[in-house]
Amino acid sequence: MQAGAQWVGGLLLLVAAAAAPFLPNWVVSLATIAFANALVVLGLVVLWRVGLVSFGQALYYCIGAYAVALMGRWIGFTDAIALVLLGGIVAGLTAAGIGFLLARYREIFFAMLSLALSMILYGVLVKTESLGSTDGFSVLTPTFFGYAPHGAQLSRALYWLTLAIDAIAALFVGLYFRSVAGALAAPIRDNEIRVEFLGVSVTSIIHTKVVIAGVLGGLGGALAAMTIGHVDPAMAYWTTSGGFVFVTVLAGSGYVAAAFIGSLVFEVVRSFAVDVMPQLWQMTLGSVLLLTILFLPEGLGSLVSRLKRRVMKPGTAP
Amino acid sequence: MLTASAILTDGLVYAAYLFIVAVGLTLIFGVMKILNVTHGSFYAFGAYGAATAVGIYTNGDWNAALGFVFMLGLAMAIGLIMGIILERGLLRLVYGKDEVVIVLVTYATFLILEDVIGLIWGTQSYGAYQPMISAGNIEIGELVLSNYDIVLVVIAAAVAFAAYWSLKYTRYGRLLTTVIYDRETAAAFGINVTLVYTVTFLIGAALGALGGAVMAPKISVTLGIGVEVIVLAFAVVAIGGMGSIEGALVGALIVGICRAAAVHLMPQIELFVVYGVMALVLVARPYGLFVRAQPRKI
Amino acid sequence: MSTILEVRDLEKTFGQLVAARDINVSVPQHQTVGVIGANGAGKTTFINMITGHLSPTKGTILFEDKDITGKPSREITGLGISRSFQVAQIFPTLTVFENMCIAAAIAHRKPGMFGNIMTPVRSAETTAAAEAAIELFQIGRYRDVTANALPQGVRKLLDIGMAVAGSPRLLLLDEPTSGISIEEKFDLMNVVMSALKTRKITVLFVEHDMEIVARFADRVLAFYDGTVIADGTAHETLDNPKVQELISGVRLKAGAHA
Amino acid sequence: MIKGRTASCWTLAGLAAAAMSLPAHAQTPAPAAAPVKLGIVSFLSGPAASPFGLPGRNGAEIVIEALNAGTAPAPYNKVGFGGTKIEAKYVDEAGSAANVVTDFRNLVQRDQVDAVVGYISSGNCLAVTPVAEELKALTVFYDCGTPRIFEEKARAYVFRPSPHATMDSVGAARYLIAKKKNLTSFSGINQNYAWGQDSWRDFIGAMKVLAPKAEADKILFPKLFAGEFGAEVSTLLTSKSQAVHTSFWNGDLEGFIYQQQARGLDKRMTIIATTGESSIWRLRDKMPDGTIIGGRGPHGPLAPDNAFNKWFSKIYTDRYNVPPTYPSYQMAQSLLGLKLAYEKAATGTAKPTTDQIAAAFKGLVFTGPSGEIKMVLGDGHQGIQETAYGTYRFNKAKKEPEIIDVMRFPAECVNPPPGIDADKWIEGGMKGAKC
Repeated sequence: MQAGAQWVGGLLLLVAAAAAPFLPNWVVSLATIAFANALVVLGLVVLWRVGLVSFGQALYYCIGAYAVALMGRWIGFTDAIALVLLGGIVAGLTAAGIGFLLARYREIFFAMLSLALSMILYGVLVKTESLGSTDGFSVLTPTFFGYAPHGAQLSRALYWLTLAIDAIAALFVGLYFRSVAGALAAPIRDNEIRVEFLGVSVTSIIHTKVVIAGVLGGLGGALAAMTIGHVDPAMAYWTTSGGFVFVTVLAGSGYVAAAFIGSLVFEVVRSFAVDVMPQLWQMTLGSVLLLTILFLPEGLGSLVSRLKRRVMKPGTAP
Repeated sequence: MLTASAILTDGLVYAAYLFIVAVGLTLIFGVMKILNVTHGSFYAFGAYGAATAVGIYTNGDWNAALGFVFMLGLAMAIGLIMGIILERGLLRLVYGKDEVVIVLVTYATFLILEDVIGLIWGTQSYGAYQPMISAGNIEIGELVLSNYDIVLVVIAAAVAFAAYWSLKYTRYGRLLTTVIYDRETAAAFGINVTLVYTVTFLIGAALGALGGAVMAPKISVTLGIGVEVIVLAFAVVAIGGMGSIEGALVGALIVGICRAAAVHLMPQIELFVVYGVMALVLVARPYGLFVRAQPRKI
Repeated sequence: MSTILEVRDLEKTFGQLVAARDINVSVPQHQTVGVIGANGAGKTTFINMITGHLSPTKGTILFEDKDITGKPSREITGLGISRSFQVAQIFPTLTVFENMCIAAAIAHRKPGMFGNIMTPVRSAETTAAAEAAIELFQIGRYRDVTANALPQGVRKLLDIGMAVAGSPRLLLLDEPTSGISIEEKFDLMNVVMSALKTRKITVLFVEHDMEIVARFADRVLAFYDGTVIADGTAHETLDNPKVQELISGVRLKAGAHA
Repeated sequence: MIKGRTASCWTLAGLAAAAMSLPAHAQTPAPAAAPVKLGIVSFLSGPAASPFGLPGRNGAEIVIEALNAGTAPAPYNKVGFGGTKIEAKYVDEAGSAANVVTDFRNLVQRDQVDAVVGYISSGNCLAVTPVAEELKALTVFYDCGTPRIFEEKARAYVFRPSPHATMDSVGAARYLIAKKKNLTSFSGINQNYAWGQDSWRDFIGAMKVLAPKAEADKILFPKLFAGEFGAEVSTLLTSKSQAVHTSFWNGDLEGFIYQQQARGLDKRMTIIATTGESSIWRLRDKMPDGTIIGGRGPHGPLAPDNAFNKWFSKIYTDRYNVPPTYPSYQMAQSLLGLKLAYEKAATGTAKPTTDQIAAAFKGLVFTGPSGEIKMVLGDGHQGIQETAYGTYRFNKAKKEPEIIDVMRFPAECVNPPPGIDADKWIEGGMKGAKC
């Protein structure tokens, strides 16, 4: 069953990848940003399963993005794959460091402290006039092992790179969810004491989750930076984090794939809301979020479970 | 010496502003365990309502004091109406869900209300400066203080005192304290928790609107003023301890004085003061200054 | 019979309050020890110190001749001491089987820093262990019921079953029959004790019901005011006049059910 | 928990299919008489909407309407662009850089606009520029101020007729020194973000060159949208400065003006508000008399008395009941410049290509409601124009704001010459300035 799901997921990924040359450029870019952001959302899903919500996930997103941009600015390094990995590593190391602090916090306090940390980074970047303060600065055009595509080719190359990173991330997170550490998410949320008395350090499990989410955030930020071609401190602002949490709720924590679908849906909805109702797009997004919470409390992913239940028990109302 | 007294007065004025903005937030959190992002909307609606009220009374050539009271009254009435619609119409549906999910419900509501402001008042900004300008100023040595700022401090003190007194000496206040302390027990003792929730949310909403109203004369009432206030109020409440009224007061004083000191002595760090203080306090005391960690029972 | 647990001069104070003092106990392997005493007599404090939930103010605890005083609970669990709880500590949103799987998977973790990540939660090994535990504690008919919907007795069994999943050599049961109706108490204890016998686990259990203590304990420790006032076979302790005066209250013919 | 991923994957498949079917209509070739499509981007929500975004949008609306009706004064009297009517699409600039770039791509690739005119935030301009170049999409920035856009790299498809922000600070310094000959000390209060930091850097740099003896006393950088400036006003009250420079805008500017007025700061020192012009119609008698007012160029009351200004100011005031402020003027001159370039590039009735329009725009010299604009910087992509500063006075008889003592500074006096970065020009003593 699970192996089957992986096969289908892989196949689908190939379809999405193969479709790129036939999609118009703006769809490719939109999907690339959505799928890059989805990595951050996937990290939030990892945390959410244990009952933690970070209102400061933009911290890692911004670190990943700035790592990429600064490598270009300081030493002119542009290899996309190395840069993405670098973004993930730098963000992961940051998460490993502040994880010692964060892993002790729960509930709203976890959210607040992570928010404060990301806002401090925002403040530092705003203060750094040599990096353009709030204006930010541009990211050098990425290359792929010396191959330097332009225009539509570049968009497609970044799209494929994002899909590849997504696939690897989804695979690893899937494996992680099936490991003891991953499966302990609900138990820790339910009853930390029991987990401790079963012989597991809750703090270190949460620390690991913070690091995983941090790495994913950094990867997402690095890919987004290359896709957008520009970085600025607003990437660390709390509203950016709020947007990621928004997509996490939209997606739900039940399925790995939901993070990617949720992110794509969000990007499409936002883009059309801005297009159709330029003065009411916040209201549109707010309503979507509200309706999701009220009628799809488990997120888009739960549509699948409902569907499955219906398929398995034909004739019974859900 | 001049600087020291300036820091103190500026800090006090800023703290008054922060306290009025944060007290409603912390009250709602204390009783209902809801981190209410919509608080920013209450603030904004209060400010817009106040601006409308100021427009009415300046056109009608009212007495300034009467006009000021009318301004506060109208803003708080708006807060109450919004509060009852939200609590009865929406929050009721999500009680019992995860704390964080409720935060997101209020976040979604906040997004919607941002555009509602545009629909009601348009996108232009409003000035409501008359109460502040007509209040005049006094000179103390070299410092010039606005009388309106003094009024602001008095209002903050009055709110603090009223909160303290009513929690301690009124029947409803003691009910609230019981609910804050232990919700299940309170319900078991026959306290109507549902009613307590509604009343609390209304008071919180009115206080949020009051914050917007008293600030309206000092600022330009324009789109997006709510966003700034939310995070600031969160920081104050997190420092003092979520749900603690005295915590909000102390948190506001700490942030107010620190910020004023930064502006006078080291303007380059002003940007970090609030979040820096917040992070430091949270590191030392994860639950804020006035809330103790509850030991886990087995 | 070698000694599995050795407690010397154990003391715990909370500020002015003395919760436990001068506790000296030595438990040989495969013994079943009952612990009695009124509320606040120090029984749970005693268990909490052995399992690392509380750190003693004074004294030493040796487990299999190793000093475990003040170690965190998860380390002590790793060394071979498990416990159950007065209020069953289970994962309410998971099914009985999933609860058991978690416990079994933790027990079967691969060694090393990344053991938690490198071990899958469902492997042939862990599911087999979980199924075996479910069978051992006779809760098979609740296998797929979500834990928060379980009857009280099954919760207790699940709680103890999870504690046993880690193959401990010493198990501490904190009031295993609290909250259970009188009719069910003996059935529950029968299941638990026979399971523990099968696994050859040394047991220390806190109990208020003297009939249960008399029926299942090889040896009984009586706690009063933070310390052990009587220690001996069930007969000896329960017949001790001090114990009868201070703890059991009503005179009870020891061994009535033996 | 991982169960059921299969089905969720199908949803993804459905979405991908939907995405593929979307662009079908966008790719159909445009009919011959298709209108000229313009994307107009400015803030329609958030704090920048009221002072900049909406005046800019309104300016675009009224100018496009007049152009389509062919009622603008010559040489702008051809209908639309070269006889083809204009169809405008308005987009909100709010959101992250990622959002702004996505929306830009959507305009260019999905909606197939012929040109994009817009952007207020310098950060957004910087983010959009490389994308515009990559997509070869003609883009005209109308308000954003950072000089970096054309200094970092030569651009092919990006234009900005309105001068960059250096002019505002240099003009402010020149006016201040002309009016206060024995200035010994000045202070500054600017928002702590790129615009505020850049404005202050240029201003203090220009002051060092023009009045080396004057000292900068208090240098304040409150948080953007802080709203409460009590401590800042106190700090300034304790200073002996004769003037305070601010690049605050809208909410912060108005809040600062109210709060300082309640404590009489303007009685002690002159306020120089470089964007003050955009707020005078709301502040009215609350803007202190004697405040030095700038409007990011000769716009609004500072605009020259030419036929274009009379026309523009009239149609705008008639429609919106308030006079246009500088963002409206900037939008108007951006659109008029684009129109001239388009018509210059057009041969016959066929639509000119983007490259042809860009070639025609390069180095263009034209006159709009705010006077003459010369596209001479950034290899002909960045305009310069004269600027003006004046002193505010509320005319109590007419109940109207007035700007008196207006001084005009020629374009070459307040803008760097071609080929040198604005920063370096100021640091190097503003050599080559022709005043």
